[in-house]
Amino acid sequence: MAFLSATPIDPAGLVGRVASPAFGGVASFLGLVRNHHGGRAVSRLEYTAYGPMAEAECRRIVGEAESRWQVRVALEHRTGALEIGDIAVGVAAAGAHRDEAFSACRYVIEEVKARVPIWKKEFFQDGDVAWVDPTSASAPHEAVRE
Amino acid sequence: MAFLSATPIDPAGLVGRVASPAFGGVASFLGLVRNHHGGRAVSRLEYTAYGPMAEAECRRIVGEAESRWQVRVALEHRTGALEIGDIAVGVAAAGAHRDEAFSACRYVIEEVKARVPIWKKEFFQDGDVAWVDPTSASAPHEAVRE
Amino acid sequence: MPAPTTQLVNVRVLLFASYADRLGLESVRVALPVSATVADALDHVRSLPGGERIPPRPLCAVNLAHASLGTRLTEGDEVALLPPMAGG
Amino acid sequence: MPAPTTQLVNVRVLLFASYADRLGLESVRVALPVSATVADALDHVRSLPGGERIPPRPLCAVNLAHASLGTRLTEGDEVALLPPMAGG
Repeated sequence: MAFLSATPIDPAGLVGRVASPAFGGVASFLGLVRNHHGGRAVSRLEYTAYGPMAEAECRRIVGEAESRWQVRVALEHRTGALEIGDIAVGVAAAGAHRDEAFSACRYVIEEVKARVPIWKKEFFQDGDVAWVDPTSASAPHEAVRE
Repeated sequence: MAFLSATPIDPAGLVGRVASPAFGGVASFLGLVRNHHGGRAVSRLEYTAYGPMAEAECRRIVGEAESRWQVRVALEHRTGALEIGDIAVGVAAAGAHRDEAFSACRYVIEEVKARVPIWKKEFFQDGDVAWVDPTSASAPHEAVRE
Repeated sequence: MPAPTTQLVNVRVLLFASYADRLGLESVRVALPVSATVADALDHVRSLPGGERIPPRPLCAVNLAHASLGTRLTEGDEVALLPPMAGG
Repeated sequence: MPAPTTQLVNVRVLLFASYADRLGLESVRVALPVSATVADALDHVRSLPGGERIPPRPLCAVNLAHASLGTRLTEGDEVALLPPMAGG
């Protein structure tokens, strides 16, 4: 199962992959492309990944969640060009109890953001293009053309 | 908008009701009918509600979440007869940040369980029928026919 | 027509799920003295046949909102006795 | 055929996103002394034109897993210099 997807993410498909008659709760998270960032209007964006490592890291993260909690996890992250409102990432975690489902879902999205080598180039409505740097509070973007 | 539904809950519909270009994250929770409870096999169940109060209480809970966090919340709870795997309750919370989305989603499902007057009658595979009493740890069910 | 002057408040008490099963009742009309509380309505229900099977301190609601046993009742109130909830 | 005896380890260093833009490079082959570490591969990249614009302690990976600057490199390793991640 690939974790990176060049085609739209189907939330119902994610839930369907983890739901089972033994599990009572499914917690999920969808990250959507926002129309603004740092107070500026965003028109679209592009995700680029270090593909083989991103796949490996996603697999490790899902494995960690599934061994730490009694859950089944599905994870998908988009690559390529996305429009406002598109789903950039989807996580679904099914568990016998909602506490486990929520904990696992949250764990996976946090680890994805921290560990999976994916980068985001934002195209602003004013014409600027910039790589997003979540670690830089003062200057959230680095202009692509400097 | 009614919070109680006698017809199947559509998770994509819940997400669609809260998603917006201003919100980057949607956390959601689906409660599914499990095939077991207290170690016994469940074949189906029925939800009954104090309808007008359940609607009012759901509205209050959603309002609380939407004033406590910068989120938009959708909530739906099934009534009537459900089969194993059916969605009993669905919550979706969209927020500018995932922390708020997760917090609001979790708040709503916890408050629904604690405050909304809905009761569940479980039909076991062995023929027993019982009202679920989540407050009774030792005897999780009260037999309907005593 | 002006509201009748009365020393009683008339309320309706609703029962649900296991409580309704225990009493074989879903709704009871009760006339209580003025300044009566939810606890008084509960006492009445618990005095009915099977009523001892309602716990002494159930969850209660008045007019579609959770209420304590000490809540004062007024004419026309809808009181509800709520078994442990099991939604979600 | 036995592996050739050599005093060098040959590794490939990958650059991504803003780092690739800064150097105008996505991949560099580097021959390093035996017992070289990720830090040595990084030093080489930072000595290239534009390389001073790679921070002194970037996130690094070796063979598709996160690695520290002190990780020892062996023949054929794939090293990656990773800008701050922005998935999700």
